[in-house]
Amino acid sequence: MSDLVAACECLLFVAGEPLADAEVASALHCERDDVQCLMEELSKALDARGSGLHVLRIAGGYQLATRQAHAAVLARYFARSASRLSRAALETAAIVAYQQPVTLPEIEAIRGVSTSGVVKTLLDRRLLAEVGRKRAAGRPILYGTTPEFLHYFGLADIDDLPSLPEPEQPSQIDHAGAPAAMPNEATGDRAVEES
Amino acid sequence: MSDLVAACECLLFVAGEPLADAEVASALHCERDDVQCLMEELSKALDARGSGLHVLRIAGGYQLATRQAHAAVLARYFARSASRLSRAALETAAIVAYQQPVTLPEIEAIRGVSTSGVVKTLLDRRLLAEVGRKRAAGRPILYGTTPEFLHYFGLADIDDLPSLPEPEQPSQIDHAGAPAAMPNEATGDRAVEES
Amino acid sequence: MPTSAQRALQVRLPAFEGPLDLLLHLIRQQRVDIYDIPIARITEQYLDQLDVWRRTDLAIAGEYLVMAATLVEIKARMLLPKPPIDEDGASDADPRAELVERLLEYQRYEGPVEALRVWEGDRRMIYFRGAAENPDDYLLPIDTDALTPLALLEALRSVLASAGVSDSAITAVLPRRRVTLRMKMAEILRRVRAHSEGVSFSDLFDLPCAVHEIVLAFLALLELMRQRLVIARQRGPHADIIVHACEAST
Repeated sequence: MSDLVAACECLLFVAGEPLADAEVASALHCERDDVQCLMEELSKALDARGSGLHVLRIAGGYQLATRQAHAAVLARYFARSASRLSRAALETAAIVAYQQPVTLPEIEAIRGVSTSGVVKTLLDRRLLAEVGRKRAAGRPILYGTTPEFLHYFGLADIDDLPSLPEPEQPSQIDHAGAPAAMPNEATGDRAVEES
Repeated sequence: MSDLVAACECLLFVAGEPLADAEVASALHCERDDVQCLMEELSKALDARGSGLHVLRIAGGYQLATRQAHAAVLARYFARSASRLSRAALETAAIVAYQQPVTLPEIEAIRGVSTSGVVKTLLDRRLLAEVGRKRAAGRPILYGTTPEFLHYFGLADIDDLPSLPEPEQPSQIDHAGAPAAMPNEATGDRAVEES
Repeated sequence: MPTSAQRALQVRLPAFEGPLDLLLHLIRQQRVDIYDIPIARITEQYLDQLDVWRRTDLAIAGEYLVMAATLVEIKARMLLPKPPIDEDGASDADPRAELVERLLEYQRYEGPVEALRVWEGDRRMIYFRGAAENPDDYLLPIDTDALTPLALLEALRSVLASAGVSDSAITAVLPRRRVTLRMKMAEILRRVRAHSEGVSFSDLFDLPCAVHEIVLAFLALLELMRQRLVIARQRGPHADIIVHACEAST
């Protein structure tokens, strides 16, 4: 396997989601037209060694994935690890719990990193669910927590979430000359349009 | 690559955390004693195909990771969010690693400076954890290292830390003033290799 | 009359981790035997160093002053005639003994600290699967029994902290939804920090959106300005407001 092909393998491994030609090319500093060739080489190298992994071409990108043949082994592993959550998943769950309903771009803006794979995992595990569409450009999907989420975290009600402690009672008179009171009608719910 | 080795590769690929012998064995339906052998075979197969990935022994288990050689390509694409530890944090981490369980006053006695802020940072980053209370006046909190500590520094086990050097003897004065070098074998790569 | 050595020290200044670190540095720089420290000379240099810091208006941590007092005391005791060695031959009356012991103990960790630094660097050069979505890939998954409502709160705090939003009080009068405001602050801070040329206020929300989202972004901006995390500039009465990140002080 050439160095570039190996780098390609690393890139797909770390990304965890499909990578488009352009993304691969910009990371490897190679031509976009070379990407397909690199992927074919990687594919051949994996086949030749009887690797458990292969390169999938999906959704306009490339992704490293396990072969079907090993599904049973993985199912056994997942059955045992199902009770655990990754830190990324916990962070995402927390953002949704406190901010719901919330869109994927909003979650990503707060976390500062891509989060679509994590949201998918949480949807698969039924800890999150789609709750509507936001009345905004592109009408992005809004996510919220589920009854399973409450059960999982031992909450009777979503309002039972612990609140951030307020370190000190903010004085009503603000010397720095910053925010005045917020109009009351704006403090409450966010504009959600159920679909 | 045998089927079992390929299954092993898949397992490490999907896990996203270090897998202990027992977890691998139960997913593969094999003996616990066979796991090390399988991992060595997988390691060899990855080397043979010039893969960008290798098997690491880290934080008490096996995990698939990219090789250092590809760091530059990956750094272009994936940012690390946490910054490197300060010297104060490294000092504190080292003292806890060797003296654990240890209290804050004990750490401060060695460092000669107040260390509560540094300990808080290390707790927040989950590199240290509270492990109990000392049976002494005031029952001070005892701190220890976490599995995350091992993962952060790429250690398989806390016993991998080389032993703490004995205090310098009157005869061997270190005029150069350079810190004593650690044994070389401990600084290197922890890829699974030799059988 | 700062000597060139003192100037060199000044440059190195932030690197000292405390009085023991400074003392070890002086001892090495002078190439003296740690078991036979010329206490008068080292004390003088130590005090000179504190003077240099004082003159540059650097706050000196209390520990440095305590050590200064200790050094002066040892120096005074060294001037006294040596007590006769008692019958059981104990000669540990050297006033420097305790200090030397502390220096030696501190010095033992220099090797391990260096090793940790190297390992940290090596480890940052390897990546694990999914690192794209979980950049702190050393953090391990959490078991069910630890997944409590408090764990959610902790996770939320760590997200906010990594975006640069602290726990400090918020002055905006928002009876509820203070969390929402903090998250908006985190979002704005991340965006602003990613753009050195600043971000236009109107880019902080995607139009069309509800009026209260604009209000929220505005309140978050005011709060960030109050906490001096960002500054906003407006060239004219109706010009666009450009938001810049302040130099991170943390």
